[in-house]
Amino acid sequence: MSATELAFKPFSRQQMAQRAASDIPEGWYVNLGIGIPTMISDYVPMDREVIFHSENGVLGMGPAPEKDKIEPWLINAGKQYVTMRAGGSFCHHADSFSMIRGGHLDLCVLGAFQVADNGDIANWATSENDTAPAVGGAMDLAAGAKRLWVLMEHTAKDGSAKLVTKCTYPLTAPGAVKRVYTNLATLDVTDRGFVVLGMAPGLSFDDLQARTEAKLHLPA
Amino acid sequence: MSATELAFKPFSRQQMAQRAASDIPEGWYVNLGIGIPTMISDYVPMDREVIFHSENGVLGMGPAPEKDKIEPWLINAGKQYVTMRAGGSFCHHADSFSMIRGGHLDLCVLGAFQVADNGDIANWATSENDTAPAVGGAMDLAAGAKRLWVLMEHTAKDGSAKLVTKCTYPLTAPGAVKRVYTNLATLDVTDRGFVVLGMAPGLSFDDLQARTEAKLHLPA
Amino acid sequence: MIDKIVQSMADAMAGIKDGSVVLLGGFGSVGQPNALIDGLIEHGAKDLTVACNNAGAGHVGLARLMELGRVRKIVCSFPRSSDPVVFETLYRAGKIELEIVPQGTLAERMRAAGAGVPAFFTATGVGTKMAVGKEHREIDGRTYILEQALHGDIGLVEAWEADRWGNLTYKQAGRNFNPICAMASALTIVQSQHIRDLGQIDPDHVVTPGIFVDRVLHVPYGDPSGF
Amino acid sequence: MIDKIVQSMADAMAGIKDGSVVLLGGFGSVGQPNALIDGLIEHGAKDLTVACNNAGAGHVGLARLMELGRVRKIVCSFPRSSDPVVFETLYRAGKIELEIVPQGTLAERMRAAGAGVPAFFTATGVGTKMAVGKEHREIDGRTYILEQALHGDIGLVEAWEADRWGNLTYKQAGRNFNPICAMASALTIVQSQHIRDLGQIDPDHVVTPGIFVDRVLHVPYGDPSGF
Repeated sequence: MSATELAFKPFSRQQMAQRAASDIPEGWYVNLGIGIPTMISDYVPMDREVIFHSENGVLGMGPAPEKDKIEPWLINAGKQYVTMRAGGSFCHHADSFSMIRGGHLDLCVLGAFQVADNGDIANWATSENDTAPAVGGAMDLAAGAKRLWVLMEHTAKDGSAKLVTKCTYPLTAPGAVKRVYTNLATLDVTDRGFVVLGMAPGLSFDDLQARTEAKLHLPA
Repeated sequence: MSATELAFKPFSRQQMAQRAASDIPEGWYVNLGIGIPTMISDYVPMDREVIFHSENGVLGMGPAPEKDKIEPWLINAGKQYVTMRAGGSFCHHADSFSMIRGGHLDLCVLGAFQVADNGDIANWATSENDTAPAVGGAMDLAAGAKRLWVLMEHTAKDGSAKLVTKCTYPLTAPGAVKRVYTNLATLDVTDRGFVVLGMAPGLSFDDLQARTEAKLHLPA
Repeated sequence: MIDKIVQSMADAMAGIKDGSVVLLGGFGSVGQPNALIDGLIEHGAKDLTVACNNAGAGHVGLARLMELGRVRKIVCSFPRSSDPVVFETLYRAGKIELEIVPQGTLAERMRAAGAGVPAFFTATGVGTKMAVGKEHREIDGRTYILEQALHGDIGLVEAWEADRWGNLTYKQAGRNFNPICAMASALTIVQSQHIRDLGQIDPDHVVTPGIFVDRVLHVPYGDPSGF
Repeated sequence: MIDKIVQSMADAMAGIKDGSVVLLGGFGSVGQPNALIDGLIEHGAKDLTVACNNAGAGHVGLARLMELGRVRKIVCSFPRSSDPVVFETLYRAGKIELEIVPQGTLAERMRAAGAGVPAFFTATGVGTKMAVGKEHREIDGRTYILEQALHGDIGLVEAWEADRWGNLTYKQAGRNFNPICAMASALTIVQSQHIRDLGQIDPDHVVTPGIFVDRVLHVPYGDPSGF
C-alpha cells in the first residue's frame, strides 16, 4: 500500500484534538482522558465555555499554568499541573465519581487500544494475563458519561486494525463508544456499525476500509 | 396501689433528663430525639464537651439562643432554634445520615411508646392502621447509632405498661435499645432482659415490677 | 457564555410537565424553595409526585399545591406538621397517595439517584413494616434491606449564593436536602438569596457544583422565620 | 476538653495492629499522608492490607512499606506509577496480592463503608473482567453489579487545617480520597499542615467533621511538589 500511503496526509495529533474540540459545544461538562485527549482542551477557546472535569475532584480546569505560577496542590488525573477557571470547584473522590457514575458528564474522551463496531472499548489492558493492569477511572468514565468518544491512531504500531468487529483485549465497557476520531477519519458508532463522517485529505473510502477490520459505512 | 403511690416520689422530667445526662461522658457524639430527650443537653455542662448532632445536618449544637440572638437558619430536627458551639459544622442530609447509618454516633436517646425486654422499640405509630404515620429519622437513628437509650414515662397515661415482653405497636427497630430511663427507674436491656440499675426514692422492686409487664431483674 | 441565571419565574418553570416527580429541598422552614413552589403553583403542572421531608403546613406552599389537587403522591418521612390539615384531609379522603420513607433512607435514595447507584442495602427499617415486601439480605452477620434510588424529573432548591455556572452555597441548616435534590434531578431549578460574580465563591467552599444545576432565579427574600 | 491533637508520631500510631486494613488518602503526590506512612513504617505493623489509588512510587512511602515486606495485599485502581519497581518486583515474585478496583468503585466502596451501606449496585465494570463472579442485576433496563463496602481499620489522612475536635479542610485537589478514608475507617489518623483554634474554621466550610476523626498530628511540611 505504499502508493496510497503517499497519496494522503494523516491528521496530526494536534489536528485530531482540534477536530474533537470543534465538536464540543459551549456548556458541556467534559472529562478528557490521559494522553492525546488531554490536548483537546488546548483547542477550545476560553470564550466558548466548556467545563473540564478531572477524576480527582477538580471541576472547571483552565489551561496549564506558566512555570512560575504552578499551584503544587492543583493537579489533574494525569498528575499534571493545571489551573482553575473562575467558577471552578473542588470535591472529594466519591463526589467526583458521582458526577461520572450519575450521568452528569456530557462527554468523556478516552484513548483506546481497540474499539468494536458495537461500541465496545478496550483501553486498559493488552492481555487477559496482564500482570498488574491499571484501570484507573476508565471503566467508571466509559460506563457513566452521557457520551463516550475515543481519540486514537487508526491502526496499531504493528499495522494491525484498532477498529474491529470484536475486541480481543479485555473490555473497559461494552457498547459505550459513540464516536471515534483517528488520524485517518472521524466515525460514528451506530446501529449499523461504523459510519464515516470524514476522512484525512486524499484518503479514499477503500483506503480507509483497507486499514479497518470492521466494515465501514457511509452516512445514510 | 394508692398506698404505695404515696410512698415514693417519681423522677420529674428534669430529673430523668439529668440522670441520662450524667451518664454521657465527654467526647461522645450524641443525637437527642424530639421531646424529653432534647432536655438532656441542658444538663450537660459546657465544660464537659459532648457533641450534639441533629438530623438536619447540624453537628456541635449549643444551648437554645436568647430571644434576641436567634439565627433564623439555625434549627434542629425538632425545628427549634439552636446555637452552634465553636467547632460545630454543617452538612447535607445524606452526609448527616451517613453519620447515623454509618455507626458514628456514640449515642441516640429517643422517646418511645413501648420498649420490649429484647430491646425492641416502638416509638412512631400507635396502630398498624395509623392513617399517616410520621417516622422521621427514628428508624435510621435506632438502627444506626452505636447505643440507643430511651427516655420515657414508665407507664402510659392509661396506666398500661410501656416496658413489655413484646411491643404491640409497630416497631421502630428490633433489638436496638440498650438502656431505659423512666420516671421510676433506670434499666439496662441485657441478654436476661431488663436489669434495674436504680429506682425512684421510696420505690420497691416489687412496686416497680407491678408497673412493668416484662420481668425485671436485679444486677448479677 | 454559560448563563444559568434566568430573569423570570416563567423562565424558571418553563417546560415542567404534568406527571413529573418533583424533589423539594428544605427542612422545617429553613432552606425551602418557597418562591419556586409558588411558581410551580402558578405554572399549573398537575398529577405530580412530590418528595420532600414533610407534607406541607397551613395553606401555603406545598400545602397549597396539594389543596389545588395538583399532587398525586407524596413521598416523605414526616407528613405531620404544626398545621397538617390540607394533607390530612386529602389523605383521609383518599385523594392523595402517601409513601412513608425513613428520613435517612429518603436522603440516601436521592443521593444514590444522583450518584448513579440504582439500589443499595441499608439496615434502617429492618424488622419493621418499612421492610415488608423488600429484598432482605444478611451481609457479615447483619440483616439489610434493598432500597431504590429516587430520581427527580424536577428539583427545586434554595441556596444562599449562586453564580452563573450554577455553583451554590447554603447557609447553616439551610443546606439539608438541597444538595441531594440538586444532584438527583434531571432539571434542577434554584432560587438563591444572592447572586455572585463567577469566581467570587471560593472553589474550596462550593457545596453544590454547577454540574448539578440547570437554572438559577434570584429571590432575595431575607430570613426564613416569616414562613 | 476534647483534644484529638497528639504530640508525637508514636502517639499517632499507638495501637495499630498487624493485619490491619489501612486506607490511604492522596492522589498523585497531592494529599498524601507521607509523614504518617513513614510513621507506620517506623511503628512496624505488618501483614497489612493497604487500599489507595496507586501502589507507590520509588522507594519511599508506600513503596518503602511494601519493600519492607509489611504489605500483604494492595487494593487500588492504578498500580502503575512513574517508578513502580517495588510493587512490580514484589507482584511478579508472588509476594504481594493485588485487587484492582475501578477508581470510582474504590471511592464509592469507601464512602459506602462510612455511610453504613454494606453493598450497592453500579454499572461500572459490567461486561468486563471486573464483573466476573459478582452478582448481576437488571434494574430499569440496565445491568448492574453488586459491590461491597470497603472498611478500614486505620485511615491515614492528610489535611490542610484541623482543630482539636478533628474538623478538617483540604487544599484544592488535596481533598481527593481523604474525606472518604476518614469516614470509612475505625481509627482515623490525620496529619495536618495547620492547626486552628476551635471555631476558626467556618462551620459552613468544614469538609470532614470531627466525628470521622480520632487523632490529629501537626505536620507542617510545605508544598507537596517535593514528594
